[in-house]
Amino acid sequence: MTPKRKQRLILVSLMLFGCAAAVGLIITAFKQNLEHFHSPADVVAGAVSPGTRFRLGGMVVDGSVVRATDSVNVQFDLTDNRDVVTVQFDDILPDLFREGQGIVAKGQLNNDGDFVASEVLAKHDENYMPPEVAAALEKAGQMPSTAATFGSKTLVDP
Amino acid sequence: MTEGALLQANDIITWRGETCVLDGVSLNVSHGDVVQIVGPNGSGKTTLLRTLAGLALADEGEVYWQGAALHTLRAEFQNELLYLGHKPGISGVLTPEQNLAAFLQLRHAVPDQNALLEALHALGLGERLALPCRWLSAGQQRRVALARLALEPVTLWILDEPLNALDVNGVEWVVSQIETHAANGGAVVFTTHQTMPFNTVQPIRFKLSDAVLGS
Amino acid sequence: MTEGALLQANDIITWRGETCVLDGVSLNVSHGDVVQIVGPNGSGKTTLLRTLAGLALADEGEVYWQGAALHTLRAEFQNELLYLGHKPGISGVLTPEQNLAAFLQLRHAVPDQNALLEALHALGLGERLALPCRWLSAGQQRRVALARLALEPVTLWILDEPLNALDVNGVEWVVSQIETHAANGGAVVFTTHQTMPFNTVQPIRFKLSDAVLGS
Amino acid sequence: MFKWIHKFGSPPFVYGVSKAISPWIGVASLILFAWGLYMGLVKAPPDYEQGEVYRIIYVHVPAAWMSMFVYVVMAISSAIFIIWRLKLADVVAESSALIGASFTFLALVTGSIWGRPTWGTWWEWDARLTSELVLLFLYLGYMALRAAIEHPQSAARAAAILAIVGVINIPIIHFSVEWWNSLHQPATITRADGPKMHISMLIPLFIMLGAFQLYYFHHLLVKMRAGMLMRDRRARWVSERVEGGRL
Amino acid sequence: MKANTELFRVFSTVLRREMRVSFASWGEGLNPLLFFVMVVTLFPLGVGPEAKQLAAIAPGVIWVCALLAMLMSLDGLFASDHRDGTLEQWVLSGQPLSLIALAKVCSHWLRTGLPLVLMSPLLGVLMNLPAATLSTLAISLLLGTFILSLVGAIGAALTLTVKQGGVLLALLVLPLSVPVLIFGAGAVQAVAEQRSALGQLSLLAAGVMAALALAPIGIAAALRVGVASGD
Amino acid sequence: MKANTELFRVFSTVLRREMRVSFASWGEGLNPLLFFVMVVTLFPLGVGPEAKQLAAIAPGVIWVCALLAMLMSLDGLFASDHRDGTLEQWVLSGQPLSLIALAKVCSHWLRTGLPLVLMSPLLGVLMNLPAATLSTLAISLLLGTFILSLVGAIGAALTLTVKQGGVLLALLVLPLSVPVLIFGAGAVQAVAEQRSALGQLSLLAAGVMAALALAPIGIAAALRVGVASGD
Ligand code: HEM
Ligand SMILES: Nc1ncnc2c1ncn2[C@@H]1O[C@H](COP(=O)(O)OP(=O)(O)OP(=O)(O)O)[C@@H](O)[C@H]1O
Ligand SMILES: Nc1ncnc2c1ncn2[C@@H]1O[C@H](COP(=O)(O)OP(=O)(O)OP(=O)(O)O)[C@@H](O)[C@H]1O
Ligand SMILES: [Mg+2]
Ligand SMILES: [Mg+2]
Repeated sequence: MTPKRKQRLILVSLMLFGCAAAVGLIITAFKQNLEHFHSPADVVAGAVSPGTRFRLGGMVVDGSVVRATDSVNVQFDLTDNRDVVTVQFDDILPDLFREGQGIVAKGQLNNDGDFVASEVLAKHDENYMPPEVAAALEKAGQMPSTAATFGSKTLVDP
Repeated sequence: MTEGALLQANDIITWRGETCVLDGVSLNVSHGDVVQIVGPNGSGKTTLLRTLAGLALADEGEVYWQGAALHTLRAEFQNELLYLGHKPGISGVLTPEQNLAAFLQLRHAVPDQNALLEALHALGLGERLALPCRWLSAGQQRRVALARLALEPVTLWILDEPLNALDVNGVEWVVSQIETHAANGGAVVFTTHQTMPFNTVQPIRFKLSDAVLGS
Repeated sequence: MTEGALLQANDIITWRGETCVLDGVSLNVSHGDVVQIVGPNGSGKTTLLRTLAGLALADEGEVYWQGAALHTLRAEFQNELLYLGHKPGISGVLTPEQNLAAFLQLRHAVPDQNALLEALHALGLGERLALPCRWLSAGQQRRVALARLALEPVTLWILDEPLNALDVNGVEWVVSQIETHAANGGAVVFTTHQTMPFNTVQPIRFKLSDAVLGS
Repeated sequence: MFKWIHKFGSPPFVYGVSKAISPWIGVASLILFAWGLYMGLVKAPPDYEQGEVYRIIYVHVPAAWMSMFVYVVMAISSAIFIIWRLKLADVVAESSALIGASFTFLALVTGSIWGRPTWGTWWEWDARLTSELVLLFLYLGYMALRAAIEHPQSAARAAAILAIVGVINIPIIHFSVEWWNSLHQPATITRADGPKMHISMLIPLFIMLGAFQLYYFHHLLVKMRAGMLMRDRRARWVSERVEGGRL
Repeated sequence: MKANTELFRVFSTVLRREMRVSFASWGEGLNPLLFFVMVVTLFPLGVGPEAKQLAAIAPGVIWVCALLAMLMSLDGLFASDHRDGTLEQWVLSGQPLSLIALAKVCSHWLRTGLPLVLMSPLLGVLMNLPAATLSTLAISLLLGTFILSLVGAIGAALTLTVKQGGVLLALLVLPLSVPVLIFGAGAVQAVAEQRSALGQLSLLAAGVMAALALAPIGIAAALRVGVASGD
Repeated sequence: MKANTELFRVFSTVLRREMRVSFASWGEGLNPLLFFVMVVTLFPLGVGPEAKQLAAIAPGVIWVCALLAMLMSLDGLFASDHRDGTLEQWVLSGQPLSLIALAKVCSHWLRTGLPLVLMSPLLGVLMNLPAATLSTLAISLLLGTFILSLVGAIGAALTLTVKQGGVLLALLVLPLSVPVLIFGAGAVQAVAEQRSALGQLSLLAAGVMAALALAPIGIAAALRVGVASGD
């Protein structure tokens, strides 16, 4: 092998090593929690102090939504099936905000331990079907889970 | 393909804008040859030299080094090449010594410090060793670049107007370097508008006609 | 003070670092004079020319224009001066025409567009009028700068290596310009390491010794 | 083999073929557009959750897919150009940039419009959205770089390098929704276990996709002809065509 | 073995030359650092020095400023080498251009990125960042600025012959650096919000490895093109 | 009368030449504008796009970015003229150098400051600034950027022969531009808080007049020194 060839070989193997290391690190990264949000359990456990701005992710508790009559103000509970945090919000909610749906809220804790949100995001899942089909599936008990995965990774299996 | 040619250019065609600067140029350089490219200003000498060095791409035609197309053995070719263009690669913030050392170290594991100093002294830069090159006079800067002729033992020199800004002594030094190099079997391709006082070699004159007419 | 001298330098001393580059230089230039400053590389030719033009300040000594110290009548002197240095003031992004027009307009209210085009044609740039100067060859760029010799009617020319990168025709053009200028009573101070084929004038050679020795 | 590539990669041949088929492709794409829009906006049923809003899918998804597809075409032909110096490949890459950027822009705009009612925001620095924006910047950078370098050969090669470097963004766009649990929904159609979309909604989507594809090819062929003429303007086949009035 | 030391010699030759150049013109080296410090300290002046507000925007501000400082310094990365012809000589040196490019980038990072990293904790304190975030800030900048040096050098090489290519450089480099910014600022934000930053940091580390492996090839290819177009 | 038209001719000649140069290298002209837009839009990226927070920091962010954009573009103001020898020719032209310098500065402002001013209302909207403040923002920038061009040019001329004088330039220019920043951002803040901005704006206007009167002399003197030092 000529010296030039050998050099090239060394360079190429260094390159491959670099790529492999990169792939390894990416895999480590995905094992970490890359979520941008805390779960209600974190909040109840006191992981976040009041006044710190953060995102809170979870599922809207069925029947917990209370709308004010004279304003857009709304209050609801968010859960990860372990703990519950009350959220207050005074702006227009997205269309897909439903009870039982995963959402993420941005804001901070007030002194009562409630989460005051300045923004609420809802996520849509990957299913598309006509209403009749949905009704039929529901009847048959084959409806795919409507809880979009946005909050579900923080959900604890009940 | 001519047998035994060191460097060979086949039918090089280069367009710049709507002007055909090199209009089918073919050229052979063998061991011991001293080739002077001549032609008026703007006739494409610089363009040709850059193409031969593999710096500029031709639109058509191919350059061969020892029979193989340049782009197939770039590193091997470059190990045997010294190219000095209009801009000779001397950094103004470094001293002559630092500038040269960096080039030599790229080629040789241990550059010969003595030879380096000797060359700089021979070129009249002995008192300017510690001066950043931007303070040197135009001719002195050119001399720093030319010192590489004496320091890097390669086969092919491509020199674009090496005499620019040089005084009479400088010109003589370059001439003697070229003559020694050719005598040792090296090859030189160069351009200049000045007359060079060659003694032992008779340069082969290769003529380029004015590019404008070719358009 | 010599009577009738156009430009006069008295005992110019210039230090650069620990080197005395100009060691008490005195010089007289009168109408019709063609003065060539000669000396090896690094002997201080450029430094002297820049001092004469009022660009560089001498440590000691004074330059006089028509009997008065330069710094007392800068604008009047500069109105009669054309200085072309190593860097000739040609912007690479402008075309030859635009470059020249900007200089002419600074001097004359209405620059003569015809004369401008004529000069560019005479210098072989007729086909390159619309090309940004950075695309021109080294010699062509130099030609653009030199075109000013034919276009700005001033008394004193100071030219630092005007022949750099010029081909034989270019050199002849410069020579004829200098000869005409001297015949018309103008004065020229210049440097070059090349021999110039003067016919009608005999340049006065002013010799600078190597600066290194003066240190 | 190489000879074969040479024949079918030669500009005069490609020019002729392109001239012959591009009108037909254009017409076909128009028909598919009309049909797809009718099927999608009128015939397809509303969604059980989103109602009528979801119909923006018939523009959003084909545009988003095409934005990625065109970039891949551009990157592959750039690689071919760099490796085999096939000039035609460069023409393909150059002709794809602008329309690719338009598709990307369309995907971003329709996505934003769709996001406001469904998610509650026009824009979020979410992985899918950000990487798609990066794609737009890559297209723009490609075009700007080409325009900025004056020496055409250098411009082509520099732009090709950029296109190849940028191709890492494509898998990031696609897998971002899985890797980062983003605001954007996961794949509905391009998934291993089959589309999660009712067939009555799916068919119009495919028709629209076909329409977008054909439109791209039509555009590509037309632009390529101009590119080939420009590049080979000194070649004999061009002057023959010009003299024969067969542009 | 021989080939190995040969490669190392090429790398260290170029690195040493570059360090010499930057010692000789020390101002160049300080440029980005000064810019960084200045801008970050200008912010309280322009925005008003409310402690809480400052802390909220601090990770973003510091990271954006670092990115800009790097971007600015990249503009001239190869300019003077191109102007004086050194680049041509490197292309023709017969040595792997990608290795030369890597050495050049490393020296660039040593004199621009590293000072930023070292200075960042101080600026974090100035901007009222909680003490717990400072080390994350420095580490994220360490990784991030190196990626930016590598990726940015591709842009700088591509815009070599573009006169005043700064805009174009920014346009080319920004898309690739936005993720770096997001993960970098995200890591600091995460710690500020009392979450773990390990995910973001390993992504940045992955970026470093990938860029180290691939960017030099891109830079070398771009430099060849730039030098070929001459002028 | 004659002297009058002569002066005007000098001014317009240089101005026209400079505009030609910047047309020819369009990138240079766009540089600061793009920088400005980019940085301002990067902020939501790093800081988080919350409307209220953005509006609070917007005047400061926009003003700081404008200042930086101007500063960046000043760095090379005389560099290429110096390199190709045009500056020497101007010094030797026999025409008032301060007038030439003023023309140069005006052309610089026309292609860097003015676009910033024109773009600023849009960025204000993006950053959720109240509509009432937009005109004040533009006017304060109009006055402020012109001061910065004039004052900055002195710095650029002083650092002419300093290799990569950017640091030095910033050090020289910043102390003088901090007041501009404070009054400029202050004016916008005042309107946002429904106070009058007249005080700040007249101070800025006073700054413009003073700088117009004095800066050209300073620039010319500095250029002479720079050219004399040669290299
Ligand atoms: C600015 C906002 C948005 C951007 C930039 C965007 C971008 C994209 C891109 C690039 C794809 C192609 C991905 C691939 O094939 O791998 C895609 C697919 C898709 N997008 Fe969006 N999108 C946006 C908003 C939305 C919204 C609001 C919705 C609906 C709630 C949506 C629904 C979809 C669907 C259903 C697909 C097809 C998924 C599949 O591959 O099966 N997008 N989008
Ligand atoms: N874009 C362009 N359009 C038209 N002509 C161009 C373009 N770019 C370069 N040229 C021309 O190509 C030629 C390049 O010549 P080159 O620099 O090789 O000349 P040269 O023989 O080295 O001249 P010199 O003796 O002056 O150094 C010049 O005539 C130049 O004007
Ligand atoms: N700081 C310094 N210290 C010592 N010597 C210096 C310094 N700066 C410049 N010099 C020397 O001063 C001289 C300047 O010479 P100048 O440029 O005037 O020479 P020249 O005669 O024009 O030469 P050339 O023929 O090469 O153009 C050179 O010898 C240079 O080395
Ligand atoms: Mg030449
Ligand atoms: Mg000289």
